[in-house]
Amino acid sequence: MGSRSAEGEQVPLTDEYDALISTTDVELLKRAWRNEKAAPEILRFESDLIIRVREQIELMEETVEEKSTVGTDPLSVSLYQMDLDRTLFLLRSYLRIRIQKIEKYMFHIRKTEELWNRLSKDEKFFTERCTDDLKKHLEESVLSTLPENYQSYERQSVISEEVDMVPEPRLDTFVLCRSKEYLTGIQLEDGPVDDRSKLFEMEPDVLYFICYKSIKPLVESGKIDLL
Amino acid sequence: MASYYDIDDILVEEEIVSVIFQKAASGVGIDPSSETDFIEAGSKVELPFWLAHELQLRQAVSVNVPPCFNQKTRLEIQADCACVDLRSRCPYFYEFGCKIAPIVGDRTIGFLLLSAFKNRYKEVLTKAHTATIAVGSKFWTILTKEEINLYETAQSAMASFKKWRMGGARFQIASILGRKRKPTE
Amino acid sequence: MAGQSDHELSLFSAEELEFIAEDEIVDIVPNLKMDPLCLISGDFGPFTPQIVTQVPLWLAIALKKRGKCSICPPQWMTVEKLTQVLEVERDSQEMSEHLPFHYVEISRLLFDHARDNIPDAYMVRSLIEDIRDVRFHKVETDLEGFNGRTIAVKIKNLSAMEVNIVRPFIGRALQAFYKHDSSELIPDPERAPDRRPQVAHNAPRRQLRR
Amino acid sequence: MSCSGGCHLMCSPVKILNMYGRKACQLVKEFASGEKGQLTPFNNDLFEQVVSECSQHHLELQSLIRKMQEEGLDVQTARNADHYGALIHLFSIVRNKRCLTAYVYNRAETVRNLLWKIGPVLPKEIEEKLNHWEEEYFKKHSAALKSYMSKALVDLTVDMVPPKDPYIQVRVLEDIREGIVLSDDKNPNFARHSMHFLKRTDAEKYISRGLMEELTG
Repeated sequence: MGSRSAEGEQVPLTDEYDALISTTDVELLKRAWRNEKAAPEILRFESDLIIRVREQIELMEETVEEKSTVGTDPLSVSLYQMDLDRTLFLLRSYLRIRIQKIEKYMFHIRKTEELWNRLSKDEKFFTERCTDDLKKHLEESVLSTLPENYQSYERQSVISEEVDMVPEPRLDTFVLCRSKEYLTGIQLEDGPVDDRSKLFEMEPDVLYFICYKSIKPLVESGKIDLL
Repeated sequence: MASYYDIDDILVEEEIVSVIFQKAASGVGIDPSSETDFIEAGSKVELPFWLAHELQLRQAVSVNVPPCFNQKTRLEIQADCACVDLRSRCPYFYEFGCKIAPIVGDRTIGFLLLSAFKNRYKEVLTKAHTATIAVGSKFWTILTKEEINLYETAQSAMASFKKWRMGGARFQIASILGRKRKPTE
Repeated sequence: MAGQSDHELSLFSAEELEFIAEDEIVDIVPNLKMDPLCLISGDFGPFTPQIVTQVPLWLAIALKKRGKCSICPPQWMTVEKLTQVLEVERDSQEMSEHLPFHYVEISRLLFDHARDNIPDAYMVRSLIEDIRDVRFHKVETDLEGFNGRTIAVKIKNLSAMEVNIVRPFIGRALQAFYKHDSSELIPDPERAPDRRPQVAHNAPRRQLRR
Repeated sequence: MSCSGGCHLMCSPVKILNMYGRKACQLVKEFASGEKGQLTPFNNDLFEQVVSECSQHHLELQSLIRKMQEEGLDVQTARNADHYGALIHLFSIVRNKRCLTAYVYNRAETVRNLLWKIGPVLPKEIEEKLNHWEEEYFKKHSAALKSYMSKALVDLTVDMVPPKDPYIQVRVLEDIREGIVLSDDKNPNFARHSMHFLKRTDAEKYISRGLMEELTG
């Protein structure tokens, strides 16, 4: 899908470097959170980032603990606490959205290698348990009461040639997105015929409503942010 | 089928269509008034879309264009699109149209859906953002399911913005408990 | 639409947008002395009475609530500036680019917590509401202009809250347009066949055998 | 594909074959008519009727096939009236299955969401709307989520709304005697109408269960 290029719009290296060092992990987490929230499918788990954020949270928890016992002024303790709370919220919300997506599309995620590989170890374990539980629930409440050829939770009947009962996220959902740089040559191959042949351009910092599947690779590569 | 469990998708397929049986079928219970359980080839039969569709795929029936997409309805839609009562014609007008078009092989249905939607959604939008429509209003009675969804989507986004602007408690009782659990005074 | 994606999962609440806006940086004038704060979100301070310093909005509000600073309203939040913006908004069909992306959230936060730091607060507030109304009308007019053949819609200069209000509607409407496009409904014979492989005659066989 | 035999149209009366799948559709409609996120009691009666309809279709399907076999036909290739009759029964079972599973599946989704909205302990008026299997499922799913959270070392059932101040003021709406767990190990007396400053994340659960309300301003 979508050949991506940003030729001719080279950002000077120094700016990029500046941007890199001035971006805190919380900013990165906020970005991951927004992308995850806006994307219809589950995205790659940001494992390194989450490890770093957890370390910072732990460190801050210790700092708050320490400061409140040594009698630092309550004002700054509560400011540290608020900063901690904000980061914790982002972490919780990020993990929660992922868990809720897993709940919604567990069978699909479980059987799709590409998606399965995006999960963290804990999420994989959760997904396995969830699918077993829901499968069992469906079997006990309905499937076992049906005639023999219709008892699968994946296929409507034994004549189904493929898995045809598993709900999937709709990748033709329209999402709101923004690019940091000038992007050209985005191919809208799934669009209506009139648009399909056209290459689409995105101006930096302008918002677009666009069909998720047209920009999926650009979201995955971090060129486009969802919001 | 990605939408296998989708409630609306299931209900769309319950729409009745009229078909002509190209093959005979035996051992099936037709309407109670009928004394036979045999459908002869050439019979005109009304059945739900889900069944018509499967039989059509196996060349057992041919499907007629449903009345909600016939010439008469089209003319009415062209004449005064925004006021046509689509709901009584088919509450799932658009979704049903999408499903029936490939079956009856009629490309013009797509254009009909598109132009109907284009003309009607403006009305929905304006109404959703300006006024609350009274429950009994005529406006409600002519909208299809999707149009009502669209209206409610726009309304609830606006309502939650207004609620935020007013301020107040950020934490609230779960809506599923909402009505029941009032403190017993 | 049947099979429409679940909206609850992919929506931002107004409170979440406010949360994002609380990271915007503002100037404050502290009236206390306090060591620098080394926070996860960055280092701020030191805080010295009467010396302007820059902090995120949430921090400014926390200090303000406890009477420890006054907040300098952003430059765009003056009667003069906003009067100009309102004129521009009224004169043009386009959205002006003079207001920050989070102007709705920022102004509400400042009115709630730092009203006494905003000169002519009443005027400023009503100007902002007028601007918001004018802009929202334009958004609606724009939305009415969708023609159904769009796969991407460019949104210029719409603020975070404004776009969030219309997002569910636009998303749904665009998806409907996309679906109803006739070319999608009936595949061209020349193009790839229907992706649903229906083996009309083979399918029932296995079943009927038993 | 348009109708070729126009003359048939004229002479044959319209027949109706819409009873199949009717009850199953009622079941789905019942779910659809409920408010989103709310549960109605599991309609066991209707559910069982649809299940037995499936068995009935299956019997009729098998008897049609037997008939074909008795007539010495090759069931695989024969395309007689019995074949098409059998097909109709088959699709009816498949349709009924879709409605039955959709009813259970969508209810299961609502049941899972209870966990996010009111936590692992269900009030009686909700619990009595679940059937036996749903109660079991709710317990198992709660356990799965709990196990994930304890491994991930983070409680995902709090902070549903972005944080402001660490403490909020609440009023107790109903006497709370048991199971009070606060993060600071204090053990206040939550008598009805009493007011407290609580840690936001502690208060959140009580508020969503309707036991406290947040006071503002």
